[in-house]
Amino acid sequence: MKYISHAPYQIDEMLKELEISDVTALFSDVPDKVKLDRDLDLPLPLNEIELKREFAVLSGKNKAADYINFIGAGAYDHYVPAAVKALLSRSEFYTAYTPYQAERSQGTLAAIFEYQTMIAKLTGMDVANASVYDGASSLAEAILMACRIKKKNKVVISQTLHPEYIETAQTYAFGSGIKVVVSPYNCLYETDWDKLETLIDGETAALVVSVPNFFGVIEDVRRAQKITQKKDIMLIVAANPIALAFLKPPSEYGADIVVGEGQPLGNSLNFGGPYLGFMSAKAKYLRSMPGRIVGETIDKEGNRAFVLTLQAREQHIRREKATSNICSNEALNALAATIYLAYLGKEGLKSVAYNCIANTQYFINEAKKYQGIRIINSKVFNEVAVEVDNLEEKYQKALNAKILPGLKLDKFFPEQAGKLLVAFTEKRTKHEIDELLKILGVD
Amino acid sequence: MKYISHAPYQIDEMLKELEISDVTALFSDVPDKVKLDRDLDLPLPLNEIELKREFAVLSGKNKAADYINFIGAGAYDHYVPAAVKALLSRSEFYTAYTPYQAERSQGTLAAIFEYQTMIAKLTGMDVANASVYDGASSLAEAILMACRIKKKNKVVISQTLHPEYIETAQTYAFGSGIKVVVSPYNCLYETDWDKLETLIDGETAALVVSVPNFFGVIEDVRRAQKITQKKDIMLIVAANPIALAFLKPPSEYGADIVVGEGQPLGNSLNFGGPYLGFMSAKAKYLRSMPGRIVGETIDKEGNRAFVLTLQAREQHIRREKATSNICSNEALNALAATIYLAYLGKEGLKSVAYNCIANTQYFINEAKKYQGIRIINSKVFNEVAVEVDNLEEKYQKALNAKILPGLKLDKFFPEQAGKLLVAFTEKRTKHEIDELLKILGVD
Amino acid sequence: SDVPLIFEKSRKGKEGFVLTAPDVPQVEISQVFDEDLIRCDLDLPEVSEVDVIRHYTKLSTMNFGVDSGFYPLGSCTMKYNPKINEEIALMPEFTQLHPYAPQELCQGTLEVMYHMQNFLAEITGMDYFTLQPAAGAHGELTGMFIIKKYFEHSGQKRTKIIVPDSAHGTNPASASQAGFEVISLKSGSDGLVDPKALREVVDENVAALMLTNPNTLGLFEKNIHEIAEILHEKGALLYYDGANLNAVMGIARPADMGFDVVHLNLHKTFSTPHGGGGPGSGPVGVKAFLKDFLPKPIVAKKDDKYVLDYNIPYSIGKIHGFYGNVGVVLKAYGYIKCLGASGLKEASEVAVLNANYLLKKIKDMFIVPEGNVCKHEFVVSCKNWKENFGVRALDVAKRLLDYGFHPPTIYFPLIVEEALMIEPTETESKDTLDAFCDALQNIYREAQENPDILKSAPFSMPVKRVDEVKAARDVKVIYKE
Amino acid sequence: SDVPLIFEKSRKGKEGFVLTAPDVPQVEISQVFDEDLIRCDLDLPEVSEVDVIRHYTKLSTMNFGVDSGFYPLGSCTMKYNPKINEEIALMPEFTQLHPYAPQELCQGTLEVMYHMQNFLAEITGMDYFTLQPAAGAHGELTGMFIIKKYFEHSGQKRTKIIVPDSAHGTNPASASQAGFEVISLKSGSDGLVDPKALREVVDENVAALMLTNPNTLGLFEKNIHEIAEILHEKGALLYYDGANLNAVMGIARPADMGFDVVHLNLHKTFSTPHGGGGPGSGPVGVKAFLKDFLPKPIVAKKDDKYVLDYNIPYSIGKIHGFYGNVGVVLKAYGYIKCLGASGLKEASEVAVLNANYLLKKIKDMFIVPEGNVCKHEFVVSCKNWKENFGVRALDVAKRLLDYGFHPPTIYFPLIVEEALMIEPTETESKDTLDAFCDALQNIYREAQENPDILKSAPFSMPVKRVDEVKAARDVKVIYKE
Repeated sequence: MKYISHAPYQIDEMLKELEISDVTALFSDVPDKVKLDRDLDLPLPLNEIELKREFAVLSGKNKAADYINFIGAGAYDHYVPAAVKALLSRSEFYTAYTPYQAERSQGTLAAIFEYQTMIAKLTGMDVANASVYDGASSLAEAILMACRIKKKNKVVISQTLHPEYIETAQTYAFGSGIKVVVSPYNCLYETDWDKLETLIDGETAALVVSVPNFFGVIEDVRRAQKITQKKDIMLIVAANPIALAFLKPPSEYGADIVVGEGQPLGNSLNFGGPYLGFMSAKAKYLRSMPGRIVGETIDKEGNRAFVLTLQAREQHIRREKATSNICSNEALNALAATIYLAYLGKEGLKSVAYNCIANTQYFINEAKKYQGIRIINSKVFNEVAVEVDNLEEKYQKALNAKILPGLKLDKFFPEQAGKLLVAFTEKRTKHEIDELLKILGVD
Repeated sequence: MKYISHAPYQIDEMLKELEISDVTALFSDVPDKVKLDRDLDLPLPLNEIELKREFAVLSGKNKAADYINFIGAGAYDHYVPAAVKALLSRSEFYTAYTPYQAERSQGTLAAIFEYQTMIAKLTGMDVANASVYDGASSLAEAILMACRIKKKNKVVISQTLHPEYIETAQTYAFGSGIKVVVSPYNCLYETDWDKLETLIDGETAALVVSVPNFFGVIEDVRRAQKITQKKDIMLIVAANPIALAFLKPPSEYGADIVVGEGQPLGNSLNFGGPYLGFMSAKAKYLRSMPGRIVGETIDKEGNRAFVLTLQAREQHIRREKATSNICSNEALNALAATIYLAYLGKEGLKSVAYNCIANTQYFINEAKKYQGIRIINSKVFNEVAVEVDNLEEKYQKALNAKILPGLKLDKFFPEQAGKLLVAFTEKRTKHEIDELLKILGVD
Repeated sequence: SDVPLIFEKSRKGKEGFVLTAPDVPQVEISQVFDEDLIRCDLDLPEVSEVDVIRHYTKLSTMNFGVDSGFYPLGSCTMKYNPKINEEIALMPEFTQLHPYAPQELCQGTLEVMYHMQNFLAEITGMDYFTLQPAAGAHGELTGMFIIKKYFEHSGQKRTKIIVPDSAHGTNPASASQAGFEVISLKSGSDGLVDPKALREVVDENVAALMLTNPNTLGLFEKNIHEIAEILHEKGALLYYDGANLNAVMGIARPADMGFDVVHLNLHKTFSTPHGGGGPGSGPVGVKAFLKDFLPKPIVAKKDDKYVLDYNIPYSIGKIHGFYGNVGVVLKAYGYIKCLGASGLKEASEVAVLNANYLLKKIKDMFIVPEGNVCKHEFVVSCKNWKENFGVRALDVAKRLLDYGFHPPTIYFPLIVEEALMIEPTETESKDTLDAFCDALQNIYREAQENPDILKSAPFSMPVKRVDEVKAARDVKVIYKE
Repeated sequence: SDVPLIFEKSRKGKEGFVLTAPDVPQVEISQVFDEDLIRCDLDLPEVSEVDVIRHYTKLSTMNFGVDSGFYPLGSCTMKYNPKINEEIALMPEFTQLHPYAPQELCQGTLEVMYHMQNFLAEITGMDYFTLQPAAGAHGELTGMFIIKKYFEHSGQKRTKIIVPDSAHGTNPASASQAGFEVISLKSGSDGLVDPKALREVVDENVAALMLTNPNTLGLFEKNIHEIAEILHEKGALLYYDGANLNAVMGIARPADMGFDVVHLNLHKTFSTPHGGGGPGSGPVGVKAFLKDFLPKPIVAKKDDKYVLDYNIPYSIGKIHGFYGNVGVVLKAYGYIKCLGASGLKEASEVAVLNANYLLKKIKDMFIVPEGNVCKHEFVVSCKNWKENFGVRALDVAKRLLDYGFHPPTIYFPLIVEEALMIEPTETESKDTLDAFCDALQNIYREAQENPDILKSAPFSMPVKRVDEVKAARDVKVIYKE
């Protein structure tokens, strides 16, 4: 296939107009020294049928996609409603660029304005941006933001955050010369608040916690509020948006910036991306936020319209003095989240969260009946760490039964060998959970 | 799920407006005698997730969908390009009704006008309608049409037509009191023209032949032309639209009406439907055609626009005197065919037809190398009848290898036991054909 | 400006989807086909993929579907089409299934078909169903064939079908296409079938009465039991046109009303999208005594397997290749499974509530021929608009387009002058109904103050009002350069 | 009228997608969470499915994508996105794959990622690639981190990044975000980097020069070899901003030009749709000596299996959770597989042909700052329009909307006053280019005859010209009743 839209005779006409006989004449300014003197070494071109055939083979190799999935750990197998997918396929949305020309982009702009509103409402914050790359990078950006605001160079982060968020934050911090101090978790997979408090000093801009944390646990975030108030530092909270259906919005325990992974909201697993990072904050920090922001305004006739605003923060205006270098964000994923939140609404989101909770609690309660598995902390939302006797063997047994039983915690925490992090979305059934219990629980 | 769009309080408001307390009051005119005094006995309602789960199970039971498919026999496994599917998913097209309000339906109307034009060009005829239900019913309607035009009550149809087309024609003919005389095929799967000629009498309105015929054979349709001219009867041709990329349009051998199954043009197999029947004819027969017809006109400002026209033929105007009772046709399938023909265009359609021919001829030529299979007539387009030793056993062997080796001809012709009708689309590869040959050819 | 056509974008030599040569040896076409049978020229558009995408995307924006807005096209039941049903019907395991694949390898689709036959039987009270008819009118024709064959088989020569004058045009056309003589029955002054008038025309030559209930005026034929008796007494049958089933699901069943044959419109009552004119699906149900006349095959269950049963002794034969519009059946199956008994009943109840609410809110502007209650749809007459302001139902319809609504059905049923036939369906919100009322009120005001606005409407559409007369006079049905 | 918002359609108690209770036992939320942590109220819209579908369908019609028409947004490479790539990326076997599933059960996606790393390496001439960055700017940042880490590792303290004044704003912003000091380099009078001026600023404190080639004026930096030498002599590196790779695929490779680090934009050069602002994908390639600094993991092949390789000794760490925007990578993979070497080269050739043709046809209307040849895009100045007719580039852009085109990029690069930056891409037809010329000519005439038309434009859009100043002054970024 090629996607050239000229008839051959039209190419001739164009060459004639340019008074050249061959398109290579247009590359005369490329020095011979750097010209490639061979063809690129790539596979021969395929037509659509051949490409589909190749993907039929490739798709067959992604066997995990068909397995019953109990892995979470930052990416959740929630149900994506058909209506969300149908609307995302509208080409006016997905084939557009960033809405630079407001008059021709009201669709994207209005949807992002709705997105900002819903994220603000869900997190309880005053303002939100138009999304950043993903949960990990949204946390990293929030840390840079806090350090900008506080004009300080250090943050303290609980080790109960997603390890890849911490790693990403460290990379970003390395660039900006910020110190990221990680405060260890305790045997209940909770933040050791007393220890953490000792790590905060005069250079510290912010404390970072997450709800629920990486181990699924709902920590006592009021402790975080107390510490940040006492130390006059900012509180950054990374939250699971589905959990917020039942959990207090972070605003109510003093969060200054709330970030998180928006994938659970209507976005497929996609082997880790594209996802979207959400970010909301107190109103006073609006101008310090990274990323696009859509604002309401009026058109010439006084009607409500939307436009990219506060661009004076951004790289194309402020260049090296911008709040961030971010340009493309994850607009289509944010649109999916917007449609998802609108479609589910108040009751729908609660019903999804409730199903997750009920499935998780069922697992926890049933687990007690089995000798081979032990739950460490059951104050969780949709994910729980479980100690499994003979884990390796049972893990393989689960795979043989086409079940992905969870994430082995030693992937990130060598000291947690033998433990499994198991997630339960609304898609899981009692029958599936029973199967899992049987495999994990019985030696 | 339910798809009611009121808030409960709004239903109360509406009841209040109607001065009733309950919606059952609106059914007081339904006599108790006919009122259902129990709930319908249907399965409990599912939500989307449950429905998807059910369909995951059901889809797993359609094992044949994953097999390599050599069955044709009127429904062909051609490739449906992604662009066709993407455009069909535009809800403005698929959630619309028949374009009664022309000003709000120019999309459907213009596309159908294009469809009519392409079908007319492909078949060489002057005019075409907006589609009928499928190939079988288009043939039946063409027979009624010919009898209307000729004011006669009999048609002669070659037995080389698709048996289900003949059956459908017979059902329609039964309704209209028309005699459908079937003229037998010969040992080469061709029409016995001499025999056929003897069946035509003064009551005969038309002769029906097909290109290629049910056995895949390209018959010498010039014989049909000679006979119909001699006997002054109409010629109805059922054609495979992909084959017409290389075959003379039926207009060139005297066809009065051309019909056929449009499924090969961008429509999926769908276990037999929805498909579309196409129908084109000489200009003089336009007003005798069944089905919708879109015509070009102008709007108030003189600009080109399209509208349903010649409605005086139709049932909603002429009621019992209409040319047909047809109302809904297969507009979306016709749209798929339109987009398919536009996208492939002249060279693309030829390339698809060429690939079919080359694959078929490869099979025919290679088949000679095997003792266990014999080709009876190789003057075919994309489908060929083959005699297979120990067919039952090999058929099962093919299924075991996830190959659908073709249609066993005894499904329709008990005298053809042991023969297989094998089809080759552009989707089949040399490797797949080799596999088939090995299974069928080697005892 | 002119509505665009793909032909005008064609440029000689441009290519869209063109396959490369296959991996088997090349062949010469002239060695496969007789020279005399080979085509010289193929005149199709030559455009690129982006041309195709933009052209048809553009055309789509010149169209209007249920997803675009309110579509109260009377008798068409343009309810919202849930997206999940589109998704399941497009699963490749269903779309890629060949109709002649071995049945044991098609059990998923056959299972759906089997259950659908039973679901529809339960919903209508009928005993057996065929899913083969591809549309409502096709179902009617099938029903007529069945009735014809039944009487032929039982040695009775019945040549007439009675059709009320309020019926859809397809009814008489179907009867006629099946070779029957059509007797038109005048409606009573209450818009209903008058049992007395009916009794006068029913004799031993009558094969059946075709009826929709509620009828096309949106009124329930409350004498339906008597009507059935009149026919059955004379050995005639009662045929149910299912166009209006959306009013009575779970409330009253055609079989219990005395109907012997019914057709349903899956693309109306069961929410499958209509595709701009099809595909539809028009299953036909019969009472047990007609089972042996159904088209073949139907789906049966044998030893836990679903099979295509061709063993129907007096079958009318086939009325469609293969098994009908199976893809449409899948969507309707999803719909019924999601709603269940309670959901279907609620759908009918709310459909009737919406219609009555709308009728109440707008009736003062119109002449309401048949009282103030209705089932799922109603008919008002613009006769007063014509007389008072010189505007017709057509003008009201065209002006509604400017207000963002699809107009109701106009000029049907034929027995109501300047008819607007309005069917809101249960999936419309009170807000939408209220907005529609407001629009009609505005238009009513415009009709009084400046009727030319209506007569010149629409103004905001991709084209201005089209000249239908010219289309029929200067017939041009294919594009010529 | 006001652009609609979903919040205004909310009605208390309405339901869209609400799940029933699960099949496991019920739980009390208050027994799972601390009372103090439980939320009181959740303020989200309450709408039905049909409300949602209609609202966002309506919003979509207020948008414009490549499928809607010509989108010559300079520097954004808005080429047509083939539908087949959307189809493959949406196959459930890819969308349903969890990133932490055992790697041996994810071999399909890993294989695609592995090949993509190699394809991109071949296309750019670089040795190793990471697919982790989620966008172009993210790639820049990653590149800057790699450069920083490299120098840190080798014990060099280099604090400066040189960025030409014609560069994208992301370049200085990325450098700055990585902790570098940004040195702006003035372009020469020919619009190119002046080697002499460069030589003057390059010293042992310079870590790298960021450059796009062809540059943002659409000009090929013909002294690129000398530029590379200047940097490398001083131990500094050369960074390639891949925004403009669409001009030179198969013709000249960044590695061969002397670049050490590159980022690409899959959503530009490799035809993945941009989604109205993302997702993008910004893979980064490096020469071999930088391999050990790449973010982790990359995909490697071991014993015929594809594996995630976390063993990168001096890795900068992670810059994204998981592995980046894999769904976007799938689409770009499909694109490269369908075009192959010949197709990619032809794409670049035709992109350059189209730009030159368009430049030739319209240049007489504008001031053309940098001569009459270009690569895949070019910049013209409306300074003469401003001086002669009092209309600005912004007005030209807004008026183009009325002609059915998306406007070019305006006011960039900053070094050209009243800039229009036009990039037609190779997927546009001569007919489209000619129509765009005609529109510009009409607008030029309008500017002469009635400049107010331009200043008041657009007229035919869903909204009239929006007040950007008010948006920034009366800041309102979330909806309040």
